[in-house]
Amino acid sequence: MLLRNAKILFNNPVSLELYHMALVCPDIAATIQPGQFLMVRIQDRLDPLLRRPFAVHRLYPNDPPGSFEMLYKVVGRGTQLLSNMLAGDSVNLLGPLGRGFRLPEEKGSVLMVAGGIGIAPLPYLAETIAASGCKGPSVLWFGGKNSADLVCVQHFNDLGFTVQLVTEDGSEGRKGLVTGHLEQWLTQQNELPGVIYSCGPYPMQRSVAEMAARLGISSQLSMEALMGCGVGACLSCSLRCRPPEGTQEPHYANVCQDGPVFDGEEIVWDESSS
Amino acid sequence: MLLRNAKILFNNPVSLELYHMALVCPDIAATIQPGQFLMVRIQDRLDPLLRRPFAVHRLYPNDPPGSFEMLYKVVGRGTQLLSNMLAGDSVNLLGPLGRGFRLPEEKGSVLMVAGGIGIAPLPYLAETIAASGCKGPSVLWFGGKNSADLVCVQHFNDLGFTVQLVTEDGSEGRKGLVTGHLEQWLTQQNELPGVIYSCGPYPMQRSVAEMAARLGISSQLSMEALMGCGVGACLSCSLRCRPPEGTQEPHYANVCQDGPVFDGEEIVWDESSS
Amino acid sequence: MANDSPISLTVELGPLRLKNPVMVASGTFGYGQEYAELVPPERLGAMVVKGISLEPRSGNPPPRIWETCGGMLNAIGLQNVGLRAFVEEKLPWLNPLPVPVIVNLFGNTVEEYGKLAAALDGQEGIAGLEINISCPNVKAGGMIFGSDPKMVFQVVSAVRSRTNLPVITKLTPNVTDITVTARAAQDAGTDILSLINTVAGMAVDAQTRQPRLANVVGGLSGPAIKPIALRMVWQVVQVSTVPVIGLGGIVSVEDALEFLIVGAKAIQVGTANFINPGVTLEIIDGLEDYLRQRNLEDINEIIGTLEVP
Amino acid sequence: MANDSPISLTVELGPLRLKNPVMVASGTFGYGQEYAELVPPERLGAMVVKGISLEPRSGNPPPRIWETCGGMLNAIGLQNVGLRAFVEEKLPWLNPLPVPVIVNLFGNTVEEYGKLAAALDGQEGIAGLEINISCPNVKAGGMIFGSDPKMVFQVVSAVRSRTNLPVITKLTPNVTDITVTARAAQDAGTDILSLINTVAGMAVDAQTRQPRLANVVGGLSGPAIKPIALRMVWQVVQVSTVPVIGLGGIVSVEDALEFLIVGAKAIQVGTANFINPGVTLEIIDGLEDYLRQRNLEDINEIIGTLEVP
Ligand SMILES: Cc1cc2nc3c(=O)[nH]c(=O)nc-3n(C[C@H](O)[C@H](O)[C@H](O)COP(=O)(O)OP(=O)(O)OC[C@H]3O[C@@H](n4cnc5c(N)ncnc54)[C@H](O)[C@@H]3O)c2cc1C
Ligand SMILES: Cc1cc2nc3c(=O)[nH]c(=O)nc-3n(C[C@H](O)[C@H](O)[C@H](O)COP(=O)(O)OP(=O)(O)OC[C@H]3O[C@@H](n4cnc5c(N)ncnc54)[C@H](O)[C@@H]3O)c2cc1C
Ligand SMILES: Cc1cc2nc3c(=O)[nH]c(=O)nc-3n(C[C@H](O)[C@H](O)[C@H](O)COP(=O)(O)O)c2cc1C
Ligand SMILES: Cc1cc2nc3c(=O)[nH]c(=O)nc-3n(C[C@H](O)[C@H](O)[C@H](O)COP(=O)(O)O)c2cc1C
Ligand code: FES
Ligand code: FES
Repeated sequence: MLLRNAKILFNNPVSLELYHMALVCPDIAATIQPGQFLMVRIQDRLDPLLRRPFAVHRLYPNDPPGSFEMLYKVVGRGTQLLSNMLAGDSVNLLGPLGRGFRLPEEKGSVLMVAGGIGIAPLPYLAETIAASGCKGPSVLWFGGKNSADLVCVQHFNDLGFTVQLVTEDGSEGRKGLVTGHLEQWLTQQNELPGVIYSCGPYPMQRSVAEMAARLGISSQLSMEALMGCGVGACLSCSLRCRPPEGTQEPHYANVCQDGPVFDGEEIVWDESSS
Repeated sequence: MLLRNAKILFNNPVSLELYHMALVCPDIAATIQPGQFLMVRIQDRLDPLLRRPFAVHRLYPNDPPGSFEMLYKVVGRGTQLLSNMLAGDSVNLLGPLGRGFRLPEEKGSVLMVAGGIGIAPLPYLAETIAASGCKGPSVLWFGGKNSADLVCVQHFNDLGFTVQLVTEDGSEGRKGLVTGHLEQWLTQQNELPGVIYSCGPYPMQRSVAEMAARLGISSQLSMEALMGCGVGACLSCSLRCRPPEGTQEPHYANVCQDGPVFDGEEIVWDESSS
Repeated sequence: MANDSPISLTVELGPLRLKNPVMVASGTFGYGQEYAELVPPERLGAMVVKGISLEPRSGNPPPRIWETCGGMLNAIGLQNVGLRAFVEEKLPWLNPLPVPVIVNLFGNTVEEYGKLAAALDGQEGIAGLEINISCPNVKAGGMIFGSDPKMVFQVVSAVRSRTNLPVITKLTPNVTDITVTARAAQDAGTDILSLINTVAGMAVDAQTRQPRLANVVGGLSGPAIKPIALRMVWQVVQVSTVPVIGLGGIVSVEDALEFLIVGAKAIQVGTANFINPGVTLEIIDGLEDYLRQRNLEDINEIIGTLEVP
Repeated sequence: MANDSPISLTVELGPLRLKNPVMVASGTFGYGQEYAELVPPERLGAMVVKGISLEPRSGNPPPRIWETCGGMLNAIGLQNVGLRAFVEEKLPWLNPLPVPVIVNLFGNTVEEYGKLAAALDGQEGIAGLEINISCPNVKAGGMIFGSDPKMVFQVVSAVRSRTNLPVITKLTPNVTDITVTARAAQDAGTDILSLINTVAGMAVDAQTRQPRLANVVGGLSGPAIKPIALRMVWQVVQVSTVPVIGLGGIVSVEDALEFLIVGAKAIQVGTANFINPGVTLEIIDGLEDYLRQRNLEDINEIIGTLEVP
């Protein structure tokens, strides 16, 4: 775990609410794994007070050395401030944090599912899997509210992924929710994927996990929670998980330390969609 | 009293700690008088919470129309943030506020005394007096810690002022405190000035007021106080003043409303140098 | 800005009917004149003026305020012109305004509170009295009236028995259990409760090792205290039989809505007036927009609708 | 960084001697392991670990935190591994560290506090106990122990009689007069007082009309509460005969100095660890610099030197 100031190389809007921010920080870039995250201090100020968690979107080991990119969505005060920052400014990073995705064990096929900004950690995962020599067919199911959400699709194409797009308003790809179309599609496949990697809103994650369980596929879900520290010290980022054998009490895992990536079967899903 | 967003034309360092910031705000520029001030909201944020008071340093009715300049010193969080702002950014202004300087009644001679950043409101006053047709000899006594404090002297020269410089470290002009040299000088003059205008730290203001009283000259002092509202609503900017006839209780004036310019004789000076 | 929609922001607080729930808090808006060029008083739900006492008070020596993270400390020391000057010099300006004017009052003794109430009862142009009980009781060695339920009861009773005007009791947050003082005020006949006053606080200059306030201790206000205020309003709303006015740290329409949602019938804006003098107008407009976006027509459909899991 | 100057930051808090006055606050530094890569525990004056109870506790459902202006609300619900797992799994790592480890503890009943103290008394690697009395007393219907001086006395007595370790009592700010609970703890034999714990607060999502915390009410910490904390420390220092540890909102060396100047013998840093994990090291270095700039050699020359006009 490192604490570093990192210079911003660029901070460009991709769509109305989405930004690419590239940062240089060689020693974090050298160690961070797909699915791990960083706690970003937006500026040297006390309002907003807390750091914000972000995944690494893509890693550029050589361009310049030790640089990487985040993809973020402007949703509130912190990300608003982030979007105002300029090339040459610095942000303060704490990381790498958490447990990332485990790479597929066999060289089977890989399915990724993304909902909206849930796409953020997947390109780095996809590249890492590709670099590990995985040759199986890879598919990305990517859902958004509308076409503006569906960014960096070309990149997945380049990595040999078949990309299936879904939008709630039908402005691009199939119309509806990604999980509905995905389930239909899965039941039509001769061969099921070896693993599902998924990142997106809670209800989507829940559907994916339940679908995976029904079909007997293992799922790895990158989960979100409100975070105080990001390192396991404050116990604020709880996610209800299956209790250890023999205990009855609800069991809460720390998303920041035990996750953010969880096996679908570990999670006890909540009725609310928080 | 107006509430306006004003665009920054430039925000340039003059010395290590001093900045010139030019703003465009025609309707404030049209009404503000020398010695009046503005409450500036540094940015659209809650930390720092309160507005900061600043004087108008110079007015440029035509360049571009409705623009003016502030001179400010970086002393804390608010002014630090101000110094980071760029041309094209906006600040929010509340003003014009308070009672400014009264112009000299007869066309006699004028003495101005400035200590450090106390120079800020005086160029606008000097220009206004010059424009009003005052022909008497004008003198500025200007003291600072060192030569870096002694800014915009040329401008006073151009307006026909005799400028006397004093620095605590002797790096420019006479060495010592401005009030010491000023008193010596005053006692050597054949004709005393009709009025003393003064702005600077509390102990300097006190010396000036007492000197003026001893010599029978009227003094107008621009005073500082911590301010909550700037408009007379919160009663935080108190300055102890002579109580109305017949009352015994301490009497506090509001610097923001009854001042910031006070007659030297009104003020009840405090032992502390706050 | 308000357009000709059928939206109603009218709220009823017992005997007090306001055209909208947005008031300005005592001590932060002077006597209304100071901000009148920017905030037409008639736009406000009500205006609470600076606290007055029987005799004029000169207040504390400066420095009287200090900025803190998200807040400010003040120790004005209750400086005010006194009852007579208020009635002779301020009231004539306030009287004709088409806005309910609430007079905030305080005394050094229970008797003083009663006398003030009696003196103001007859005056025209006053819509109600707000009792500031966050003041030292000189007879009880400077202990704060508002922290002792027995004293709260006495003060409120003294005011209640001397006026027919609506009586608001303004509670201090510097207590273990604010529902206890709320009940005491209620038992003594207050028509309305308002909360919170400032939270006692302090700051020091580490360079000079002197307190930032000449009075050493002052009252903390502003967004820093909002979570404390909201919690207390929610606590009081649950036990109170009289309407509650919520305040403390409100700077935006979202803040105002939080207080209304937990059950405040109206809100007051204090420190935020200094930062953004237009804030009350923005809140009033923002409440209308909030209702319109939800196809609601009446602010009362929002009040007290907190969904506790 | 510290150079080989003769400057001493050593402070003595009754039976507890610390090489510097900078501690980390319970619940904000885990068990020290979490930050060990960034903050070598041996640099700290002392480390207070997450509060433990007799039995493990799973804590509150999420959401458990919410950010506010200058602060954060938390309602972790005292989640902890319980006494046995603490002793078996955490203490072996903590024991060899060259830093005093203070165990923060809490119970549902007075008896539980006593049992915990007794169980920890024999353990190696514990430099002291900090009693968290900001917990609901299940026998008294969930009322907070720390707000009733009688209960404070009972809890502290129970702990005091079962341990020879230095006992710190951590006071809650949610009281009318903190000097009363401070005195109760002192009368019951606490060696040291620490204050403040979090201030009860609340936040609401105006869009969903739901509380931001599943538990509705939580504890406010961070710079927003610093003025409140400093005022309370100053009040307690004036009446207390035992040393006081100050905390609440400290994020910088200036903040730490304010607490020391009003008379705290040591300070704790809580929420600031989340924002800037290096903050404790910066404060330690900053205290040395402050002394050096003033040609002072001993931090005790600063403690309690507030100049009240
Ligand atoms: C492990 C992890 C990785 C993430 N990676 C990315 C990413 O790569 N790109 C991206 O755009 N977003 C990502 N998020 C979500 C991102 O952290 C939030 O969108 C961001 O914190 C919002 O901050 P704000 O100040 O703009 O919003 P506000 O709503 O103003 O924030 C208020 C508080 O809520 C928290 N918060 C709000 N939304 C979320 C959320 N969805 N998850 C966690 N905390 C939240 C904030 O951190 C803050 O404490 C990630 C979240 C987690 C937990
Ligand atoms: C009527 C008036 C006119 C002024 N005009 C100018 C000017 O033209 N140029 C200029 O450089 N300065 C001027 N000042 C002083 C200026 O307001 C302060 O330097 C500024 O507020 C400091 O803010 P800060 O956040 O940088 O300092 P901090 O010390 O961080 O501020 C903390 C608090 O103290 C207040 N404060 C600190 N110093 C002063 C001060 N000297 N006077 C009043 N409040 C203070 C701040 O407003 C803030 O509330 C004027 C002050 C007054 C009262
Ligand atoms: C400068 C100042 C003066 C105040 N004067 C009074 C007063 O005279 N009477 C009173 O009841 N409250 C007074 N208050 C308290 C406010 O009315 C309000 O209760 C408090 O500031 C919390 O609200 P806020 O956070 O919106 O400011 C004063 C507050 C400030 C900041
Ligand atoms: C997430 C979190 C968990 C906490 N857990 C405990 C605890 O277990 N025991 C305790 O006595 N105090 C606990 N506290 C209170 C802190 O120790 C401290 O008293 C408080 O946060 C004020 O200090 P700060 O403003 O520096 O954070 C906790 C605070 C936070 C923010
Ligand atoms: S964010 Fe602190 S434990 Fe996870
Ligand atoms: S600053 Fe508020 S009255 Fe002067």
